[in-house]
Amino acid sequence: MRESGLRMALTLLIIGAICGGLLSMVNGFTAPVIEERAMTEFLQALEGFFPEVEDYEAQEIGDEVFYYCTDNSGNFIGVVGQVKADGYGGKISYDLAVNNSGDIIGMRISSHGETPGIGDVITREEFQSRVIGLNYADPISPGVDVDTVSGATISTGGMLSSIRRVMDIIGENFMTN
Amino acid sequence: MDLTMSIVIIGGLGVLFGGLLAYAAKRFAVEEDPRVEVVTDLLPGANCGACGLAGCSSAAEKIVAGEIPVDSCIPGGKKVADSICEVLGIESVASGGRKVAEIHCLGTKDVAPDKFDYQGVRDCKAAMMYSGGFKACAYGCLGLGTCVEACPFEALSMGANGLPQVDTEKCTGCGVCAKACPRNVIHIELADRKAKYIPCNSKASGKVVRQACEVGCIGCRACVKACPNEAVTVENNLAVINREKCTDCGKCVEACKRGIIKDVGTVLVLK
Amino acid sequence: MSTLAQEFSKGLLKENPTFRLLLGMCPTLAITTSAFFGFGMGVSVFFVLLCSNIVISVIRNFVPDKVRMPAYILVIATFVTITDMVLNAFVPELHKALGIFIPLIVVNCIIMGRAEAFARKNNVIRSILDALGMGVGVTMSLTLVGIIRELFGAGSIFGYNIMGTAFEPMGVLATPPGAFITLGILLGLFNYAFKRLGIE
Amino acid sequence: MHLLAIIFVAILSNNIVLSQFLGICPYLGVTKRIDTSVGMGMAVIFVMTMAAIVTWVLDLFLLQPFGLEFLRTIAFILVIAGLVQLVEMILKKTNPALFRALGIYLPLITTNCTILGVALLNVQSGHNIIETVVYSIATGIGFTLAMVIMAGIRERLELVNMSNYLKGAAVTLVSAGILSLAFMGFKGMVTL
Repeated sequence: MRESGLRMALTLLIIGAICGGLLSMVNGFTAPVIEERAMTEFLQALEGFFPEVEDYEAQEIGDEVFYYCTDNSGNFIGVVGQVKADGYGGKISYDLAVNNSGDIIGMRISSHGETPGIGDVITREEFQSRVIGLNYADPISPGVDVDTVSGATISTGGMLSSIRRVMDIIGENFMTN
Repeated sequence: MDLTMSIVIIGGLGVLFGGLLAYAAKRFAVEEDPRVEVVTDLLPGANCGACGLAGCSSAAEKIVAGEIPVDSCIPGGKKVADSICEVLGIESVASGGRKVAEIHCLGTKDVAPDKFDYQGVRDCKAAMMYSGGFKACAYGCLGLGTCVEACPFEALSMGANGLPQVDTEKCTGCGVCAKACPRNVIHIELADRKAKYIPCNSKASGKVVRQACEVGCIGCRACVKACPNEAVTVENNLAVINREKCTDCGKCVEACKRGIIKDVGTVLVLK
Repeated sequence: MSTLAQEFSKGLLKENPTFRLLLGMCPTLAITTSAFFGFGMGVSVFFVLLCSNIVISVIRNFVPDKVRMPAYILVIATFVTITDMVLNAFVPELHKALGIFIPLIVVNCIIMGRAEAFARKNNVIRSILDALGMGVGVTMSLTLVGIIRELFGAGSIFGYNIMGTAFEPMGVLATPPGAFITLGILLGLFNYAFKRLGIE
Repeated sequence: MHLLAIIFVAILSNNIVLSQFLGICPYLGVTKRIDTSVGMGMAVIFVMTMAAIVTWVLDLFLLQPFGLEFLRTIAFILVIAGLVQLVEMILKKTNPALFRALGIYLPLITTNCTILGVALLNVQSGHNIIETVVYSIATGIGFTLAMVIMAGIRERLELVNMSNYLKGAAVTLVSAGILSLAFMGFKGMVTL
């Protein structure tokens, strides 16, 4: 087993190539499955907000994606934004649904790092009900118009300021009529 | 497309690092004597420092370079010294025989009372900070087990009487306990030798010892007179037996008024 | 050379990677917030350990010593990425919970430890047995910690509510300090148990 | 301002050892003494930053253009292992004194979760090059801070008379838990 440099480089090349090839093959099988599952998951969420949604068109604003939803007769029924907020335990990513007249009709937290038992109140009705029904024109400043949940001020405050930001975006881009 | 690209990238990275490592192996090759690694494996690896070096690997380097004697690894003893000689191809030197730790104190709680009740950290060095230790005798063993903690070979254990006991099988004579003991009660002596020794460490005058301890040497010189081959001398109120001259005749044991002279190697299980 | 049976059984108790060799502490602390996650992580580590032990013991004579580390890491990383992809495709809920700790199985001390300490020196059969023993040992330990943290942290095991509604769950167990303290006490108990069972 | 927030979060509120659970194996092993912890900490900061930069560049120019995100783990760990071994060889030859102080930790660092963890976190949270460097250095400092504090605690623990079932890793983990509780106090102060 000569320890020559060539042999060392060659060994790593062979092992590297085999590993690389194997991985991309496996990825070939799994990637479509992952893609397709993520899509169905999002579609279900979309139908949760707008049962009669037929088609949607994705639009990227900043680093967030907004889905412009239309029903089977093609008229605009609402917008769903995949957006992020700053929480106590880091980024919270969630979907916010606004109907065509600009009222919030629902939201779904997709991932968060809030402290279990305290910060995760944002996933429950108790917090979300405070925001449902608000129009994009209404002011939402934490603690003034919509009070934060005591004990989880950072999480809920973060969510409220992010919702305010998202509502402004939706207001400008989609509420043109 | 994915397949070829991933093979190229990972394979490429592999060959890049393979080449770099090969080049580095040549360019930055440090001439290291392969025997050093072999000798390091032979050494016990307790990094006890008995050979006076930081650890076994540096000791191995010095042994292979010949800067320190082959048998300088005391815990290793003859067995390790011989195997190193085989590796280095030099004839095995007669090493001085096995050395073992010896506790030079018999002062248990009932025979050597305390000056005050010490409630501090259970560590001899810490106890020494409180006016030199809670024991009436200023030289005796405090029995808080610093040596037991320090021993890398777990050869020391705390006896029921509050004094440490040496397991002569496990003890390799590395001397870590002797260094750890703030009162130098532990001495590293040759183990298998027929002789007597005086298990006391007190340099105080006879009058002081009488108050401090019932089994302390008061320097009365009875043993010095009794010994037929002048093996016993008294240095600052403490009788010491010279092991070369001592013929293990036992005359001093009878002469000693306090009966504290013991055989070398006896594990002192006291009353 | 210990017998084949010993090769397997040592991984379960005598040399249990988590409680005796103190390997793989990072995932043990991080994802055992529930028994299912603990079990899922245990099985993934088990799968990667088994495959990498086999491959490493097969190629151990061809790999020059200087590049031993990168070569083994390549093999382990391949199996980890495969596990990552398979979990992402078929068990998404587990994949989301384990998150960054799946890629970190590559540097998990158990696998690298077993590869270096064992697979490099023994033939394939012994390596397989060692991987089986260690793998089962890890899965048991992770599931055990998961059960304890879920039982007291959320009053349920594998999601089934055990402690009834009156039980006020100790939320702290789901947080990082809870993980450290639970594992610390468990280690103490295991040391005590091993001492009593006389397993040195 | 954003960089300051990254530094604060990386060192205190989201400390890589105490709240992300990365690098626990060396954490239990090396924190027996303060000087070994500092030595390890310095080595980790150096390797972590170097690895983060190289992996970030690799990801930008090699993986992202071809959409091979799934190769991230394998490519990163290969680069890290190769780099660490290279650094070890170069250090051993050019600066033996530094090698004796830091070198012994290098093989330990290859299998250290923090290095790969930070490399992946940098890329996953879409940091640009400056943020990557700042985040890596800050995380390294956070790691060293946690280790030195723990080493200080453990050196005092040696003198405490406790049952020897708890000695060693068990008591370290429990005190790390309390330390992590303290660090949780910083959590809400600054958000990224």
